[in-house]
Amino acid sequence: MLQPEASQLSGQKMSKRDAEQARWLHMYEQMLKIRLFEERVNQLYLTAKMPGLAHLYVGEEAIAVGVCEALRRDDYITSTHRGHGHCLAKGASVDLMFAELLGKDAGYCHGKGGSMHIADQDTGNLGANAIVGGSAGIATGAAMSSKQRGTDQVTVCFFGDGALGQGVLYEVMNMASLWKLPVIYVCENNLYNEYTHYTETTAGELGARASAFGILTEEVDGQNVREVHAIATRLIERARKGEGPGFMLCNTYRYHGHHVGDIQRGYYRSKEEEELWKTERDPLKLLTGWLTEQGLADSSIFQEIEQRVQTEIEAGAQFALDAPYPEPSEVATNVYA
Amino acid sequence: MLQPEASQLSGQKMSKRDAEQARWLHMYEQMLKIRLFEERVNQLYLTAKMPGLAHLYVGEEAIAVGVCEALRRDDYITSTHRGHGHCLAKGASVDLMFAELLGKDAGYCHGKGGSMHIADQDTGNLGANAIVGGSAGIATGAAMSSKQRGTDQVTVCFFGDGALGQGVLYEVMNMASLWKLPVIYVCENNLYNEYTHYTETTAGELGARASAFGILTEEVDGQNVREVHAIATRLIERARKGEGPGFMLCNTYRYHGHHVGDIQRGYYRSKEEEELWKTERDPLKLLTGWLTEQGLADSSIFQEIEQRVQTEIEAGAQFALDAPYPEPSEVATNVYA
Amino acid sequence: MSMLDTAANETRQNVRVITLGQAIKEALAEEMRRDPRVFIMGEDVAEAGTPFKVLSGLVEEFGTSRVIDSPISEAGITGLGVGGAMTGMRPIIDIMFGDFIALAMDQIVNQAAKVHYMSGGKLKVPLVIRTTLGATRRTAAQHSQSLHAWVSHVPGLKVVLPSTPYDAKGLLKTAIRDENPVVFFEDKLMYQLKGPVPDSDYTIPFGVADIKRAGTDITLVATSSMVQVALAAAEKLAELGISAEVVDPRTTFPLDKSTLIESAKKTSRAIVIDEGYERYGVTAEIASVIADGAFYYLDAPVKRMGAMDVPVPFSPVLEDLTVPPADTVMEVAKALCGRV
Amino acid sequence: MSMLDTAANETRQNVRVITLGQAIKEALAEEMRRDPRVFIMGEDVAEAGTPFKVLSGLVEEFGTSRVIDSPISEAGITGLGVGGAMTGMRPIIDIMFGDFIALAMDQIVNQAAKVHYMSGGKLKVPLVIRTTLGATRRTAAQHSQSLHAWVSHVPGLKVVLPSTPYDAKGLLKTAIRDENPVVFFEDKLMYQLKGPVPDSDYTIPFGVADIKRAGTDITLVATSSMVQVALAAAEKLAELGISAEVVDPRTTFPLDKSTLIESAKKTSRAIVIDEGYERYGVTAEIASVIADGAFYYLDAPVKRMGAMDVPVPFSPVLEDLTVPPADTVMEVAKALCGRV
Ligand SMILES: Cc1ncc(C[n+]2csc(CCOP(=O)(O)OP(=O)(O)O)c2C)c(N)n1
Ligand SMILES: Cc1ncc(C[n+]2csc(CCOP(=O)(O)OP(=O)(O)O)c2C)c(N)n1
Ligand SMILES: [Mg+2]
Ligand SMILES: [Mg+2]
Repeated sequence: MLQPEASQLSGQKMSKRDAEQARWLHMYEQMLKIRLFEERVNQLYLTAKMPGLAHLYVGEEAIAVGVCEALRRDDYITSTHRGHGHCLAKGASVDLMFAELLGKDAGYCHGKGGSMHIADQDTGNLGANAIVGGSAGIATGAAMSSKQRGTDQVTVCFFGDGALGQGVLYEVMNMASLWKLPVIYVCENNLYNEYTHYTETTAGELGARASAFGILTEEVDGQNVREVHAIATRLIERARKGEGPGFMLCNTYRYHGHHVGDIQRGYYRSKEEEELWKTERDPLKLLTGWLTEQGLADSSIFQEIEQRVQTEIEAGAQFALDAPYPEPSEVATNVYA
Repeated sequence: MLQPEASQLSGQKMSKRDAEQARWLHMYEQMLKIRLFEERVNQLYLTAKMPGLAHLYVGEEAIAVGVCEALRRDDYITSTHRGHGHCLAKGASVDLMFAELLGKDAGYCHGKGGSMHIADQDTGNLGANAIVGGSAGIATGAAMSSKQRGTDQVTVCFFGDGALGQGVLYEVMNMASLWKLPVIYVCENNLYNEYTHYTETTAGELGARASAFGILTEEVDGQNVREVHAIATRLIERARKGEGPGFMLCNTYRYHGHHVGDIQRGYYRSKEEEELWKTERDPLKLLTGWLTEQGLADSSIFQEIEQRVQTEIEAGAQFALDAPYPEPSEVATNVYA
Repeated sequence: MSMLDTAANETRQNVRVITLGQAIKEALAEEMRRDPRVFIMGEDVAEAGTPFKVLSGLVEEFGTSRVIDSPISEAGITGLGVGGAMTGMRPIIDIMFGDFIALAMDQIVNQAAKVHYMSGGKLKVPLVIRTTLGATRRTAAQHSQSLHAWVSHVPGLKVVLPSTPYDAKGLLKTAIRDENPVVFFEDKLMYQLKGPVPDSDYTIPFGVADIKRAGTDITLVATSSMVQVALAAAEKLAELGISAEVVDPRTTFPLDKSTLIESAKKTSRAIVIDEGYERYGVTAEIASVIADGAFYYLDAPVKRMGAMDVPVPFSPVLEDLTVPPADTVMEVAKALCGRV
Repeated sequence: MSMLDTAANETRQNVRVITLGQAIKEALAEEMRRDPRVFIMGEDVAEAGTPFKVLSGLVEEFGTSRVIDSPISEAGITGLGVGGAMTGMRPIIDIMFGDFIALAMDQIVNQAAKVHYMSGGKLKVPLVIRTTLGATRRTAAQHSQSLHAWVSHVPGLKVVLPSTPYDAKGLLKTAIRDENPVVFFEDKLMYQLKGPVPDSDYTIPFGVADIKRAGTDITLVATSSMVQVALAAAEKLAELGISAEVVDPRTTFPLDKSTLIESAKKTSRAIVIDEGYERYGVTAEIASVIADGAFYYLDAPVKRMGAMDVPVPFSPVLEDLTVPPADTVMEVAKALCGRV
């Protein structure tokens, strides 16, 4: 969804060029926010300030942002164990997310969910899910519900290449296609299921697994936010019109380990491979490069944005670090509604 | 596998034409055996001699026979709730099957399994399964086991169109393709999942669901035993050579209700549809027609076969009716090996 | 008919004798009329009305948009139910045979049961899963299990086991109006059981056991299909001068511990009867609750009678041995009461 | 070290102190060397050696044809395991987190557990499913459950819960050599627990409880992760002059009822401690077995201490409240012994 300032702009009679500029700068800011948020999470882990582990989204920012910017605030998403990027892209605020990651009462789930279970009704985030493929049913059910309630909301289901191993995904894609449900399946193929290359676990054509069910399927460069956004917009508006589900196969890469503790990666992937993606295929670099090329922005603008985001991240982290833990009595609340 | 008399024939230097004749007459006899067995089961139900229900295979005989005649005795099959045809086609004997259906101790499973759970190690039948799609894992695991043990056995997994709704099928097809396992998935599309037409439950192209995983997929006229046998032979020998799994989408029809108690079928399918299949697409008629046309057989031969089979069926049913029930103490045996 | 039941007064009027299956259908129809968010999804639920014919007629009144035939995808339809419940609908998912919940356990336990808690109370899952239990229908090991112990074990779920047409209607309405995931088990053989049911609207609160027969000498705690068995045993015991009290918890969670314990304190003897496998089953929880709560009042150990710990065999002569019959319950009760 | 253990004598020699994780790996390696039919399949079991690193090194010795990385398909790989076991192999299926057995329950319960019985004894399923249990690792509600009660409930399955490196090696070897499906639960936090383990070949029979500490005043029955908690509590109780006996059933099925009952008869008091959800959990079965079998010897009701009946919360301050600590066990024991 567009942020306030941007929507104002588009409200006024602004030149197409200004609108373009505003839109892509906003997406740049969103991607950078995810990048810096995750780097800060990693610090919190390394300094033993965060309980447990976290699965960082660094490198994949263009997918969450390109897709979520094509959604309305009242549209739904479901997310994964690698969910921070999806939450932020759908509009979650940095401070409440940090608070959740630290198990504080101020967090989105009062500290009960943590990194793998952040949910935020207000922005239509039905929750991250720690069961691989576990949210496919929820997302498809939410899409069915929008249709039943007569709204034109669309639901996006984010998942990784590993989720293609889970049978329930095929069960629900079948129903989504049968009943033309407004759901978009976004597969983030970052090449690995944990520590195993997807080619060792995934036979045949990935995209064919969705098109077999009669679902409109597109393969996408997941590092190019403009391509992601364009294709997402098309599939989402099509679904909104009742023309059925879509599937986006996004090729991408995670820069860090499977989780923050996965430091020694040599046995499953090479430094060269990591370097190649970081230098040649970085979603932020690709966007800044294009914006500069087009004369839509220059380094001063990027610096200004970076400072704004940096400040927000630092304030959010500090807020979370200072926030109190939940009361012990909270352990027994919210078991039943 | 070929029956004794037939294999003797093929043992001798017999003319190609005689071999053809022997082969197709044997398949006719096998199909007729299934047909008459099932009609007798229906009688046993109608005369309240059989406990519970049974799902009759009448109309689909060409698939079980065409496929199983392409298998060796030591090859494996897994079957479904509609499994009598598969068991007989793989070589099960009529008397022990009737005994199992009546819950007698002489039955294949000492009466503990019944109609939906007949298994017969000696003929490589790993068991009928009352969970739709429930044997897909077992079949694929048996194929993996053959490969691990270094045998060249092939496993055939029979299931209905309804099983395409079960996620586990996609999970195991993925592994079968990844590891080139010698398994053939045989989907018997008889147009209905119980009382619902498959088009109401199954989106997209059925065959594409298997080819998406890189599995060689063939659509087959399930009423034409010669076509079923030809395609099955090709896929099975290919799998035996280690060239990977196959998928056969067989179009067929069940003449009776979903189970013996399903008498009023008007609300889900028409008398006309039933009549059309029985008159135009009957697998037995199609084969006898062709044999006659080719001058490979005439009505006297068919009558002779029919009498032989009729006698076998009647003797088998009588054997089962006279056989004793298991001892009460049997209830607690075989829980653990 | 507990005084706690709502509309207990009106229900005094217009009471018909109908089957448990009809009571289920009536509850569904009334709730679907009352609340447009309620819908049913499952295999062969529409024109077929399920293989048990319990839903016959509903699709004619509510149409295929509210009585939805699904593919054979237990995990998938349960997942759709969870997502629908989280976003404003009140789905009722029909799982034909209780044995098939094994296919949907991740959706039921890791998703439905935990969403409310994991979200810190922000999201909720008002979902009903209707399924079945019970053996002796000659359908063998994969169509005869009573697996309610599994879901009773899991925080976040509520579990209902009606034993009469009256309870079935009132409890199902409560389940549909509950804000949490509820698993509702129906005994396949009891669908034809007849009993008095008001045609008016009433609900029965969860966590309130019902004394199906009052007695003083021994407590028979029985669930679902075993309530009729316990009542039959109580009848036989009466002939021997032993007064048995039959208590039906009606919900395994929430569990009405105090009523169970009070009855056992009064009679000082108890047997717990349930059709699930005995080992690590529902009888273990209830027996240990009573043995603890009534410890200083018990004259004999609490006995448990569940299904025999074997896969359910097909052969009738074997299958009938796996479920406790009234005679055996009577014998055990006699022995507990020191009669031989 | 029970006298029943095979090779109990040799095991007197060459005893090293190693971790439970190392003991597991040693058992697997020895069995794979002994029997070419044994293989391991699961997610990231090969080069990664599982996220817990328990299998590190096995693929180097046995190769990728016997230590097989699978897709993320818990139901599928379990199904393959069942089919392999039925046709001459002895598969060991690795289910990373116990919470994920929810995805494979149909394969475990409707297939693996029933094949032998349904086939009238003709087919068998020598399958081992290795999985984990235990909370307090800050991994929240979907990665912290202890769901062994589910499988303990099901006839046809055997269920193992090792609590020491010695038991882990001996019990895992027994599981691999068993002709039936066995579900083997490992506590994730105990992988680093150290203890004496013979480097020789030995097995520990199923259904034989082990007295981890002898005592006279109260019996603490504890499983898996809770054995260390019970031992710590016993230590504290000793300081108060209360002699606690710690009994570890080691397998929930087969269950060594007589050892549990005899201990309770001797001490006349018992507490059952298990990390599964308390409600309808393992503590219920064991408590009711003792309350029944030792009825006339008990001076106090049998108490149960399981995990709190809530989804496991992420926040450390909350999560730590959900599992019984030694101090609480000690307090409950003190109260049972009439000390306040
Ligand atoms: C059902 C299930 N099986 C296994 C796991 C353990 N696990 C967590 S993340 C992961 C890999 C997921 O890979 P992918 O879907 O590609 O997502 P990515 O981590 O690459 O973003 C696995 C196996 C799990 N959480 N859920
Ligand atoms: C997992 C599961 N869900 C539901 C059922 C109930 N059921 C038995 S047969 C059947 C229909 C199967 O249709 P199909 O696979 O096409 O086989 P057919 O009966 O047509 O041969 C259903 C839904 C079942 N046995 N297993
Ligand atoms: Mg990945
Ligand atoms: Mg069919």
